[in-house]
Amino acid sequence: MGSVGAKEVPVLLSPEGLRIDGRKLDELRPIRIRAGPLHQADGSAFVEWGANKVMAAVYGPREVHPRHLQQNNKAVIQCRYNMAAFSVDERKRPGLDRRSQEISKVIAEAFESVVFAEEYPRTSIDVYIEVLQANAGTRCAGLVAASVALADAGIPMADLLPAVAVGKIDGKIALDLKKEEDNFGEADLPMALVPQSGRLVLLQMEGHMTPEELSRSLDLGVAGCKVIYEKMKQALRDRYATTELPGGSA
Amino acid sequence: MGSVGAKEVPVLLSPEGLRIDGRKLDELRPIRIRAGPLHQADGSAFVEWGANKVMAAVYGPREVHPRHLQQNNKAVIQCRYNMAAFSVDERKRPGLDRRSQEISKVIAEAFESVVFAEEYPRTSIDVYIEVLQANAGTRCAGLVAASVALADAGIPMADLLPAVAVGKIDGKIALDLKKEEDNFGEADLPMALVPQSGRLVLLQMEGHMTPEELSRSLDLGVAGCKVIYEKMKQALRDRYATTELPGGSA
Amino acid sequence: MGSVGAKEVPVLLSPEGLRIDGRKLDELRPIRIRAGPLHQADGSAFVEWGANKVMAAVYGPREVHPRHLQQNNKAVIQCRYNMAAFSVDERKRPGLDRRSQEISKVIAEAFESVVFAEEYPRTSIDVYIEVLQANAGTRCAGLVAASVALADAGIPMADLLPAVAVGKIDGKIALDLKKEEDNFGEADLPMALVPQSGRLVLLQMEGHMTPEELSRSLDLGVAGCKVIYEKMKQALRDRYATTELPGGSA
Amino acid sequence: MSGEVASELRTTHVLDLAASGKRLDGRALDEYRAVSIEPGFIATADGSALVRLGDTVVAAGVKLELGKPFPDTPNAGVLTTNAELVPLSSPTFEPGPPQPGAIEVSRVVDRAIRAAETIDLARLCVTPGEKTWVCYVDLHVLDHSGNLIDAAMLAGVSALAHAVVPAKRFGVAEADYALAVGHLPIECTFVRLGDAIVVDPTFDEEQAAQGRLTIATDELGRVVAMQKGLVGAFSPDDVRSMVSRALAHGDRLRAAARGGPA
Amino acid sequence: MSGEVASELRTTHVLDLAASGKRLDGRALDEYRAVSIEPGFIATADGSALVRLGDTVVAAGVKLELGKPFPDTPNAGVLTTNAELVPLSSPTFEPGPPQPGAIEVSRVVDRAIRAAETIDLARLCVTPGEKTWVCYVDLHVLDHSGNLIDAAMLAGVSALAHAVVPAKRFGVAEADYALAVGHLPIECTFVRLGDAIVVDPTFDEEQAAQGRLTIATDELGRVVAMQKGLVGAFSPDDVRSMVSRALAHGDRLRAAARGGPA
Amino acid sequence: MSGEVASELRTTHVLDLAASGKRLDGRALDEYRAVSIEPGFIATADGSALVRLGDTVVAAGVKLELGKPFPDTPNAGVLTTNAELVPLSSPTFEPGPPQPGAIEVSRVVDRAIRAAETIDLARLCVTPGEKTWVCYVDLHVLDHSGNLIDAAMLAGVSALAHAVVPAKRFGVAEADYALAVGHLPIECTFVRLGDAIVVDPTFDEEQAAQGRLTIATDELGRVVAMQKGLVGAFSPDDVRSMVSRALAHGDRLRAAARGGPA
Repeated sequence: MGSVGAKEVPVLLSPEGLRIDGRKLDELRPIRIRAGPLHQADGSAFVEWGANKVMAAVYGPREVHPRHLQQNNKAVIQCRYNMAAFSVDERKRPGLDRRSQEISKVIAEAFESVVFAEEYPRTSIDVYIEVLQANAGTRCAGLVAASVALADAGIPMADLLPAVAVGKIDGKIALDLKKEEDNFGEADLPMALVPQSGRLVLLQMEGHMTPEELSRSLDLGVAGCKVIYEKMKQALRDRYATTELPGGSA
Repeated sequence: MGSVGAKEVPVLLSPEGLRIDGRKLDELRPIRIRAGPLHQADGSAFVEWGANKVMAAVYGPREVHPRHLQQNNKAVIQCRYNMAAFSVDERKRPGLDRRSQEISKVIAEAFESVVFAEEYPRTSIDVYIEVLQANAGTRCAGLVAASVALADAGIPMADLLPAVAVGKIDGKIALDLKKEEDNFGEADLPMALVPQSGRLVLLQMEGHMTPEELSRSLDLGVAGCKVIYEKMKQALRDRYATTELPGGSA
Repeated sequence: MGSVGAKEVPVLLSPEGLRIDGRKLDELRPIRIRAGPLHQADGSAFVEWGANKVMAAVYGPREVHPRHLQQNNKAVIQCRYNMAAFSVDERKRPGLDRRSQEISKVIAEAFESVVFAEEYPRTSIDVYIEVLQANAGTRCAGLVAASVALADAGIPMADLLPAVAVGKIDGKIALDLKKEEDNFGEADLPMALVPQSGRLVLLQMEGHMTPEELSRSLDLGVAGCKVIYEKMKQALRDRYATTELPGGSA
Repeated sequence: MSGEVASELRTTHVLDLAASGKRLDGRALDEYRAVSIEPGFIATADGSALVRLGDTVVAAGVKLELGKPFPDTPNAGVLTTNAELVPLSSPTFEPGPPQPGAIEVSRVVDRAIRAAETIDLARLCVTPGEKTWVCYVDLHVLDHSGNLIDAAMLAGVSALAHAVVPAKRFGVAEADYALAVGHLPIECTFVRLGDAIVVDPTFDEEQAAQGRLTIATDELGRVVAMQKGLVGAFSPDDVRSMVSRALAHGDRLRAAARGGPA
Repeated sequence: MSGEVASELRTTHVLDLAASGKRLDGRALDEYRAVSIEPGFIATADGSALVRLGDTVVAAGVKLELGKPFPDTPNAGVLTTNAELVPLSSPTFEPGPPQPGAIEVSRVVDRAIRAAETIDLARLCVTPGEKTWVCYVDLHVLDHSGNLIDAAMLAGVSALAHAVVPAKRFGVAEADYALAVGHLPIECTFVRLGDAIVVDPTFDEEQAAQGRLTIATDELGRVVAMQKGLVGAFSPDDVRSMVSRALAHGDRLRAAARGGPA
Repeated sequence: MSGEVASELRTTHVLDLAASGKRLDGRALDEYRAVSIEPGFIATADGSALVRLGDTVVAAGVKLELGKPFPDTPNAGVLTTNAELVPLSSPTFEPGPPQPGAIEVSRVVDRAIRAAETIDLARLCVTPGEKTWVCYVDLHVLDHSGNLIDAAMLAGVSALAHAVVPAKRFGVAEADYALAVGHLPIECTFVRLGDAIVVDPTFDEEQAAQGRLTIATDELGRVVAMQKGLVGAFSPDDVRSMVSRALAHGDRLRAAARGGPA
């Protein structure tokens, strides 16, 4: 969303209706997903999505730490979304700021909605997301990475969780905003879908949209999630063919 | 106490011996006490005292948190005196500063002196005081509110704890200072009384007083506490007639 | 090591090869060690070494706090090296900075290498070092003080741990740098020795040395440690003749 | 009966009721609790309000102070929203640094205020790059009986709508003046209880909920912020339906926040 | 024998002794422990003292640095008092952020210094609104054998009474000069043990105490600060009696802090 | 089989192998794992590298920002090294403030960069006493399979060797330019396994180790930093022997960090 008093707003849509990187309104940025790049984690995934680079790892089911969070009838799912100091233009102070804590919370709640947590009472399933390079849409990239990492760790889930943000630029609804579109656009609406039920487990929005625009945004996002879903499944299939490290052939 | 280098000292006593708000030296500010305004707490009270607004709540006896504070032979009494960011002229950073921590400590010790804690071993009785609007005397208003909240929660105690501050302005001993009197006065002496024993369980002082002035201050404060004691008992009697919310008819 | 852009470098070695305080290159500063100056601690020692004043205390074996650090097969050794706010020229903010945390870690590891920790499973041996006045070499002074305090507390150890730093000033290897030598010298190499085995349990270095200089530094440091070792043993022997407080006859 | 068992029984009861279109407190599924707003409750604040939403009570205080603009927005004022879920207000809150729940409340309210452009940040600037008003919106929860976000939002916009810029006290104008406020966003929160979706949940309904959705709308009929919370899921059609319901509730509540009758 | 049982037996013993006018260490009820003060103990401080009160040991260091005055007191210097109850000094202290006990010690000492106007803050100001001396009084407890407040107060005022303003080093004067100090406040602490009220409690007496009262007096015979602590209560007459005792002890201890014999 | 027992068996196995000159992964005692360095991995950083040391992965990012020099070094730039041992990278790391292990990595790397004078801090100064470049070296551990210090050092110097000063973006020059780097320090870490001393330990070897020594050397063949860690001891002769081995490994690794083949 446009910061008041910030630099001049760039042209976000060409006369031909193309975006600053040449995409059409309903076009995703290129996405590459690799499952299992890390050796210490029980499951992991690396996602390059446009100019985002996001690593996720899963540990567990394991002992709950701190102990008083332990639940007798199910596993607790703890999520930590963190941005590396060098992942953004102006260096970010290390540690979780309020934004990261909010995102960690909604991502944890999204996964609690699909993980079969009652199969592992008194344990913790820890989901870690590290944003190494950020260019709008990192929470969705993090969800996608963490979802593949959970599957890589063998955690039973109702479904994978594809995620994407829909936004509004120059008055048009557009899929998968990149940084300049996010900074100078009029709305941003990230969502995560359970493909088999068609329901959303993460949904946030900021900006302004008419109810009709919002309705179309939901449809566009759901369609985008389905494309990403296929890439996630392919990454898990490829897992058994390659164990390359992140950036190996990037 | 006067801050060095601060603004000019106002006239605190008129030629007729009246204070800036027209009170006599031994006169209290108006006090309204309501017992039980909150629904979640086990006991609560709201005190409007001059321009102070203070809410208190009590939870417990309940599990001790953190666990290692648990005592085998009695309840622990934990107190948290906190000022809302908007309760003072210059916005206060949220969270407990050193002053709040000291006040929390002396208030907790005051209540430990009258609560029959040995009746509830291995539990915690948690006393929370929130200052919403401050105008000198908030620790005494907090004690009064917390004391009524403890009674409202049904916690057995030897007695209620009325409290008031005595001060010195223009060389005279005066009851219940308001903000300007506190800022530009020569001494401040808050106390809390156990009416049935005539003993003090909270006593602090800052400024300068001769031993004779201090002696008179103790007597004046004890007399003030007795007036407040009656208002506290009345508030508890009224509890069963009304369950109105704070500010309801303010 | 010289700070870039700092004040002018003083002359550290006279034409006769003497140092700013008149010492020869292989000469230690005066050292006084007193065992057992404190009453609350299970063991304690006070070391005045040149212009350093360092107090150490040992508590334990006792309950482990926080509990989750407890080990079933041995005592944990926890070390806290702390500098008093007034111990350095520019007032230090109270609390452990990163340097103090690193030093606490390497000192704890040094003592873990000699204490017979398996004799006290499920307990903690807590080593506290307070630097009251600092003048280069405080980690070595702290190690010496803590080592005597451990012996004073009756903790079984393979050996005492004498420690000293070797440095390089004006291109020469020198024993036991004082502050100006440390600030404007070319290298600093603190070490702690197990005299009976001739092995080092603490070794750090910063600056630049050729391998040959480093080799000579190790020999010089080991020789220095042996001198200090004798003073440590003497302090423990004197323990039974005096129980004076720190600074008592300083 | 342990607290855990009692809580499970209550959850079952809440869900059973909802299945037959009923609620514990007798409300209809799309009925909001009674709202009362007391502006000016805090005399030490530059703007304030005490909001009661059923048994939920939130105090909001606005403070304006002079400070420096951010380097990257030299012509804009600064807005800071903070929510304190103090342990006085609920047995479930603990003392200590802000918990994720408190952070979520403050961020969701903050987003709505920014997106609705309630405050024209450019007008807060006194000297570009040098001096600006910093506007603090502090939300202090006193009684947590459910639906904190809506109550906090109402308290926040009411406090802003009645705030006075202390320009005289800070020596930058001859007289204080009312803070200019634009659109007032209103949050409207729903939870799923089985197949039912109910508005303005109580604490017990939140405990039983299978998903929560908060929708902020402005007086132009636009959606300005959303936040899904808790474990659970909503279909796009669920969302569309809640958006229309949120718009209706928003109009009524906005009038109350501006000063009219709720 | 567990630590808890041992501690209870000791408490009973302390109370029994007090009932017959006796104390564990043989002192009379109104007898202070031996005090020794070593000024200048810390060469890196601008003023310092090591104080021993029986087995209790506290080091104080004063540091003076240039800084900015507070906006609301542009003509005044800044005084900051801080107490560190480091875990080296007692088995009951834990590492970590300052505990309430440490905060209480620093605040009670600080209040007495301010109320007695030991330091004329106006004289610390170098350029109004711009530059002032900031005076740090750091109290470092080394051995906690009871009555920390009195020991810390003595260490603090002794360090101040011997402090030198490093004006030359900071380039604001040709030469350093002694810090001007006015009245020296002295704290005197009592605890109730049954019906007896004893002065200068040891650690064991504090554990057994049924109330603690600290009274700070200055050399004009005025009370400048008080602090009741611990569980327990005092009658107004108790307080009056302790005030006269505190004045007597104060005179003797103040001479020691100034540099005379204790 | 509990984790503790498995770990003990692995330790025994590692030590048995070492006694016969062998290692779990088949390396010789003085053999370093394969190293790969990918400079420019992070486009948002001014300099960056992804380093793989066997299965250990560390990302480093260099950021340059304008700031104020320290008062006591008005002509010098500022260098800040920070290591994040995030819980993603190892089951043994916990969320929260930096642990001693992370602090040790950052301080040891920082010391080597300073002692080797990799960056000429004087050249970072823009206006003495006013404005200087602040150089942040952030080390982000992604996979902790042993020997973090060496991997972090390699990532850090590679990122520095490829860093660009964003002078145009910050408006202090017409164009960006490459950061000038001098000597590149290389850390080389050894652990004792019984009588054997092995280079570049894996995680399992670190668990089994009886002492660790890290030696940083520069291209002039000098030792610029050392750090002994873990429980265990080394004789002076052990140290001398490791120094020569570290010099040899350093030459090879330095070429890789500069951009040549590892």
